[in-house]
Amino acid sequence: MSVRIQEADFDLGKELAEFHGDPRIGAVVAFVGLVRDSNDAARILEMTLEHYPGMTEKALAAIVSEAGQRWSIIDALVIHRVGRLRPTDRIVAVAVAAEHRGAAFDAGEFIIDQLKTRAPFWKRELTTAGARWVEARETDEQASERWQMG
Amino acid sequence: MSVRIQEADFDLGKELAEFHGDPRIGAVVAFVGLVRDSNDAARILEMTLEHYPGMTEKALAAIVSEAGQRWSIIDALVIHRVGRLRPTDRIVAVAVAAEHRGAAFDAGEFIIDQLKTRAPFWKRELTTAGARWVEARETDEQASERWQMG
Amino acid sequence: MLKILYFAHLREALGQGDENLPLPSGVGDVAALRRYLADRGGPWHHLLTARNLRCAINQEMARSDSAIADGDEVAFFPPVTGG
Amino acid sequence: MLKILYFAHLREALGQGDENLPLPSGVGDVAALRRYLADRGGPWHHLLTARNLRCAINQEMARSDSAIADGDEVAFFPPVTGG
Repeated sequence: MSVRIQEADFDLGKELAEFHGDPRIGAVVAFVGLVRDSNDAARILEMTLEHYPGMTEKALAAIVSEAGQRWSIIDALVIHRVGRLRPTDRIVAVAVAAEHRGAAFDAGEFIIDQLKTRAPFWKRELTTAGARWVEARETDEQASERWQMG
Repeated sequence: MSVRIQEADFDLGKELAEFHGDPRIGAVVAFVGLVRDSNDAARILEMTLEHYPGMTEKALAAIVSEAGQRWSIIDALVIHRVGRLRPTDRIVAVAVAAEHRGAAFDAGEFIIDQLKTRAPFWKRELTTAGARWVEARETDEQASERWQMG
Repeated sequence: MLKILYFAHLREALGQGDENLPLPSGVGDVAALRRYLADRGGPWHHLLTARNLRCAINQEMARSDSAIADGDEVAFFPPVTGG
Repeated sequence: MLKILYFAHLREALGQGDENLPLPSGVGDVAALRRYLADRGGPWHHLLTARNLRCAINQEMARSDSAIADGDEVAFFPPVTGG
């Protein structure tokens, strides 16, 4: 299990190589989040990601650990970038390795859903209409909460 | 949308670069299936994947097209290997790019679930107890059918 | 003429992966073709006894009562196990 | 001494990201600390008016009635928006 926060970009193929070679792994599910060029009808020029050093790592480790308790997974990886990003840049990667695909899909979606509501990151967008802090989405809150019923 | 059947291995990072640069994409979900070293209590030494050239490509294209009708996705990719594979080798990759992660997760899981029951591939395992054709799994049939209720 | 294809354990049991066969008289659907081939005896009996045998006509999944016409590509195979 | 941290629009509104503050007398929980800080006036009023303001104590999410003790690291921030 590994959690990283970094300014640098990452290469998903290389990151998944970390899982490679464990012959128990039958399924890997990876999610990559990228900067889109529009949000709520505004054109995005640039985005800045802020985080809470220390707490962010702890929150991510707690989410990954919770996923490991709920599903039979073999390994998991979370990488989240901070600093200045532009449209088409990668923001976050979540990857889960498991024996079977069902657990890998569920745990992967759980981790990114929880990350969106529990990990202290904040996005500030520079749009053609000026700069603004992104507001939390109701849909993210709902996506996170549905796991409480699982 | 692209569907490929090949003997050669693939590099997921490079394959996902196909999506890169489209600023509408906010989420990429990728699934990779790998050869495990055990199945039904037998130790797997090697596996051979057979397919039905022509029909397999058509079946995969139909599944991807169906996913595109059911969810708002921007691009999708399926790569399936054939021939001889060993434990830890990659068998299949499914990747979906979308504006939002919900559609990317759902469409990705739909494609691999449907592939498992509708795309003409057959696995022959060489185990320490001899060679055997893998039998279709009831759980795969169930995973595929649950999408009919979605 | 029909082109007939066999896959996986069926191909192994029959010792061949494909054949060309003039459309037999009286064979109008998948079920009739299966019976016709099984009547060859020996390993061909697999075509009737194999569990959950699937059939495709011109590379589309077919059923027992799907019609077969001259020029068709007909394939028999077990349930799929890829991915 | 408390270490207090502010993030995102709160940090910008207050013009500072962190401060060290001797534990004010009478401040025993998060709600009391918020009121104490807001009483500084001007931009500090954000601590009371900001919608859905969150608080963490020693890097764990806290509630209004969570106890604060000398030596704690207390952070105020808006709902998170990463990923």
